Amino acid sequence: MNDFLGIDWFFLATSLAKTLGIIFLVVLPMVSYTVYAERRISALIQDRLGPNRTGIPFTNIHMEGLGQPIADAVKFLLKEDLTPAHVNTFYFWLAPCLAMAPSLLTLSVIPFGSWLFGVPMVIANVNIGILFVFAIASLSVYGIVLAGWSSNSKYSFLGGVRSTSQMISYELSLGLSVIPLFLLLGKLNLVDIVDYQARNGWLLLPLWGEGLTLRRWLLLIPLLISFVVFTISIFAETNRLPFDLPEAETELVAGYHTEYSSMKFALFFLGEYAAMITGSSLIVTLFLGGWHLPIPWWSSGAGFHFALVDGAAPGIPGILGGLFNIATFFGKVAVLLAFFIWVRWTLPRFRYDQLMRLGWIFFFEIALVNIFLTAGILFYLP
Amino acid sequence: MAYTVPRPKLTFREKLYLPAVAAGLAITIKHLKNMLLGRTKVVMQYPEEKWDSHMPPHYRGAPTLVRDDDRERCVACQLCEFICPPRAIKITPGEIPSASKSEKVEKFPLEFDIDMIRCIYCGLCEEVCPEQAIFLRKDYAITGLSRAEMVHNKKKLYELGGTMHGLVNKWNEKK
Amino acid sequence: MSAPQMLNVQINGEWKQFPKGTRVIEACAQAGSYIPRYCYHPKLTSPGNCRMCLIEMGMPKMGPDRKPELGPDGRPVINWIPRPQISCAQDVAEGMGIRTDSPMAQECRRGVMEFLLINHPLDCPICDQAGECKLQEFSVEYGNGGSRFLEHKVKKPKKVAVGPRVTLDAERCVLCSRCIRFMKEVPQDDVLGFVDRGSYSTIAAHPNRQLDSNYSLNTVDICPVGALTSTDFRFKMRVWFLKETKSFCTSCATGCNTVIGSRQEVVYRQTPRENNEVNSVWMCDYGRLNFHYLHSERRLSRPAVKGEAAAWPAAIAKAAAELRSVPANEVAIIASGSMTNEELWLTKKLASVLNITLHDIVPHIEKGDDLLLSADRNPNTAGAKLLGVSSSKLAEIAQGVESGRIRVLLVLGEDAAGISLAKLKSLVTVGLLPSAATEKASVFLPSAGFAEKRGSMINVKGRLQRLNQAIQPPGEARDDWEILRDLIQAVSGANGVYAIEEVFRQMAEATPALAGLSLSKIGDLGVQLKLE
Amino acid sequence: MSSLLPWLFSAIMLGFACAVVLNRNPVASALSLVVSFLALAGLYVSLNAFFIGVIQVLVYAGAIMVLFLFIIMLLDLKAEERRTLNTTATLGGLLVAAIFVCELFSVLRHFHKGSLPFPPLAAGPLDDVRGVGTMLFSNYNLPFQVIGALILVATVGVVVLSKRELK
Repeated sequence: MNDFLGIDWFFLATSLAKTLGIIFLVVLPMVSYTVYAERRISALIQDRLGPNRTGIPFTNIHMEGLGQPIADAVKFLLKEDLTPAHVNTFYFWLAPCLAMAPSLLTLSVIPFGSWLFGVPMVIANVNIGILFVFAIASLSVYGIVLAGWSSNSKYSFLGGVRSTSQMISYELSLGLSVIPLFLLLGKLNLVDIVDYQARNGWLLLPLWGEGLTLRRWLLLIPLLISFVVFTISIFAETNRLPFDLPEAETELVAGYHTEYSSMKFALFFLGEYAAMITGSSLIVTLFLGGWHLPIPWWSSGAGFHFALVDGAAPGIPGILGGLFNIATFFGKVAVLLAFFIWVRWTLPRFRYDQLMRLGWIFFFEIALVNIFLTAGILFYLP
Repeated sequence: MAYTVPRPKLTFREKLYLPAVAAGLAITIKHLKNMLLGRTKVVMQYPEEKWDSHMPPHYRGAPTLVRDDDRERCVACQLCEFICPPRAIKITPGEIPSASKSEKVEKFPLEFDIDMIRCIYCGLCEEVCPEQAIFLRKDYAITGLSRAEMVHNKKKLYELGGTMHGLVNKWNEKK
Repeated sequence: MSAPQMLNVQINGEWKQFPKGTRVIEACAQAGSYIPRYCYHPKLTSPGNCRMCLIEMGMPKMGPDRKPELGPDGRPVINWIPRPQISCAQDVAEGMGIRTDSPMAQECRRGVMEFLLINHPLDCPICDQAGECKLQEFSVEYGNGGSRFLEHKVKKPKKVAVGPRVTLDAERCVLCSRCIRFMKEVPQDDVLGFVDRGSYSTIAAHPNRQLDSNYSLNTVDICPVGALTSTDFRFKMRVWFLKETKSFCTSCATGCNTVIGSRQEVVYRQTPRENNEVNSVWMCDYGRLNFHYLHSERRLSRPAVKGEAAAWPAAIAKAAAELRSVPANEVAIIASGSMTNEELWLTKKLASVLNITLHDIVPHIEKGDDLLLSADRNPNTAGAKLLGVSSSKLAEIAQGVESGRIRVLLVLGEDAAGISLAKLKSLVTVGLLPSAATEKASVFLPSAGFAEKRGSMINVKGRLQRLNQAIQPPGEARDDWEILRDLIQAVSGANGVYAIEEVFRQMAEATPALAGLSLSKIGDLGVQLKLE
Repeated sequence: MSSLLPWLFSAIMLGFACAVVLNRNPVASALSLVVSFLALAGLYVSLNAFFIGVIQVLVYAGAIMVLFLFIIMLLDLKAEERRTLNTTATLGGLLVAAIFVCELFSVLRHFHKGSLPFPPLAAGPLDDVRGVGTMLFSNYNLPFQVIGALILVATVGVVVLSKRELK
């Protein structure tokens, strides 16, 4: 049964379950509630309250506005779907789909947990995981550029063009900033990277395993630089403030999705927040130990050490551990998302030339120098 | 003449920008913290809490017409229509029929419409009115489902305005 | 005629020259210091009873040789009269000195204003004169801020119908007697006068008489306050809202110059405008009130084909088809003497394009008077004659229509003129209001009234005058000249003209009497033509 | 089914390659090319060459074609669609294609089916990153460096050419 028609049915079924589970049970609710969190946190930062009313319909139960994302979704579905005259209809429809798909696709190689029921908690364990992420992420620009172009509107077009150049520019520093990691680890596989961190300390928190050596602490300097450049580039890639030039509303109304309404607009919206989740997941996976959470433990045999929660353990402890690891991963992602939101409501927007200068002259160079720095450290302290 | 705005010379620390960014983040998180702890209280829960009781006496809400004890005060002089900056007021004057009790006033508005979509609540109509017939009351939540509903006609304006005693006694002395 | 003798007069310290016979009040106005007045009116006699125009005056100081003493500047030294003088009943004299703004003159005005306002009801909010009221204006300029009068005000009759078209509010009256003098001097119907004495003195009509002259509404115009108001205009609209369009009256061949007061596409009133070549400053009540038909409920504002509403292009095409459906000698045009020159010119052009020879205007002769109302009630008979539309063939047309020889008739702005239309194959009518002709019309085209269009007309004295557009035609109604232009275009296929200026230019080129003129050159006061 | 995928990807690739040539709209052509590249990447992946496949997407679809599209969108597409067929160029193109097909057949004619067995493909994922890297920096180090220098020269050339007009 497992090998009927030359297909590994168990693999197919678990992959499908993981895919559907991660998209519909985790990512889409997370997107919705990120929007909610965005609104609440922005409100609190600005001494307001934000949506705090929507609860269960037809009752007086408020639930602090937790029903708001559902209400928003219903609203998006019921709004009139406008297609302006003189747009290129086919591409106008294609663009939102292209904007949504890549961010979800990239999630497939990210290990969001250790093991559960003996299944690795990653949809596709690909050797070149990080490259796959970059490849697919680079496709997300098509959605934006097509949206801008097919809308046949100045604002949209300018937004699309800006977005394209911005994303292409920051892909450089994004790609270069992670090279020190690979110099250190010699691997592109994200599962292996997380495993390494679980064993040897997070890349930014080398506290256990081999982390206590001088080499590891020296390497923390380039890794920290990598982390900063990578995080900022993710901000730019996801068009988040202070890099939201493509949709700078004071200049471009709403940028590339000016002409979109209803569910098509919602797809862009979802795509943007999904990209945020993907970006946060990547940061967590690469620098912050992925699904791993060190638990201080004391046992008479080993003395004080950090215990590893093992999802692969047999029986109930394994299942609980696996669930714990998944929760850890998404907890870290949530914290990062909160950071994204926090930054957005703190910093003003860059001017476009400043943005390009920053990308090409500053981060690109820093990432490049960082590679040499890492290579030097690794060469002298092998 | 072109004037070049002098840019301040930045120190290295300032040029790094990161301390400034951190300071900004600290400010915003402080606000967030104070809101969460309930130390900041600037927001009013609108439909439950309202400004009504806090409203100062000079508050400029919706313009309304007021009635004297036995007659409508407005004599359709159309000064408010003239002064109204957004041209929200439209009056059709008419003559009071001879049989009426307030015949001596001679003139009254047949129709008096204020388009509340246009109204900017400036209060010039109240200020210009020689008969003290138009007052800005404290109603501010003017809503309607259609444009037509947002035009307050004479009936609605008197409903909102109510009766006011005293002030103008000039017409009582008329023959 | 020799030039009038010029007299040297000192006004407010400056020496100026005025022709002999100039009134002091006029001389001061020419010198730039307007003197307030109520009773004085340049077209009427001066009784000097309002005392508003009081000034300080002086005559040259005479030396022992009976010659004026000269001061250091070589001008006569003026001997100022210690008491104020009225300036409206006095002509200028050689060496006269006038001070219009001296403390005494100012004090006099303030006092007169206070007296005039003692019994005034202060009901400006309901007074139709508000906004053009001299009492308001001079009170602001010369009066006191408040009243010192503590006693009860005198009550006088209000809302008195002194005539069918004029309402009197005696409380507002300042007893200037302008209306009395007007009725006595201009229409020479001495029907008004003062009754009662002292504080109770009021204007009233003669017992058993009414102010029912055809010129009664001029008293409303000249009344400086809100005492006399037009019953027709009363409480209709505040005057400051009215857009003033200079035009002229089209109710008879005189063509009195008017100002049309309109607001938001509604004409509220017509008032006469000074043109000493035509109407001085007066006009008759008949012409003044003859504009309500523009806003009649019966007004037709949609083109119709056989009584069914139709779109303009279809209606024009249908009308053109009807006009060409029979040989040219079976078609006739009945035009109107109330059409403008431009429209008549295009009518003539339409006739010549279709080779129609039978065209005429309908005469409207009624009883006139020897003042302003002309017996010819067509405002542009002279224009129709000049442009050759009028041809005394009306009887022939009527006979032809009734006998059935003429099968297609185009009626422009007229009724059927008593002609039986039963035998017509088709009838094309252009007009404003329903009539026998519009009811029978195969094609009806709604056109614009006199206040809704531009154009020129020639009055009975051969004066070319210009209509200006005050309001837009209602509904789908269009300018007559555009309708005629479209008809010509539809029957001939040639490109039309696009502006009424262009029509006038073509007409002026083809008509010697109009040579060198254009619509803008006519000006507000018109141009006298030399007609044979 | 896994043997079905290469056929599917090949069909998509060829179909969209034809669409690139046949489309009148340059944007449609460019996007067809992108899809063609993606299918090609799929082919690589189905051969277990993940690295090549991903690089195909990353470089061609993700970067080069975006820039292409970028430029195309600034053009007047209506004028492009109105352009008539250039007969000489079309005939020339067909001729070249025909010659190529002939050459292909002449080569294939000498290839005897089944005479040379392919070495079996590696089972499971290849460590192709390491393989490609080793290959590039050992056997083909010089050509690789030369190409690097060439691209650098090209980049500098572009900057020089585009900046000249600004002076």
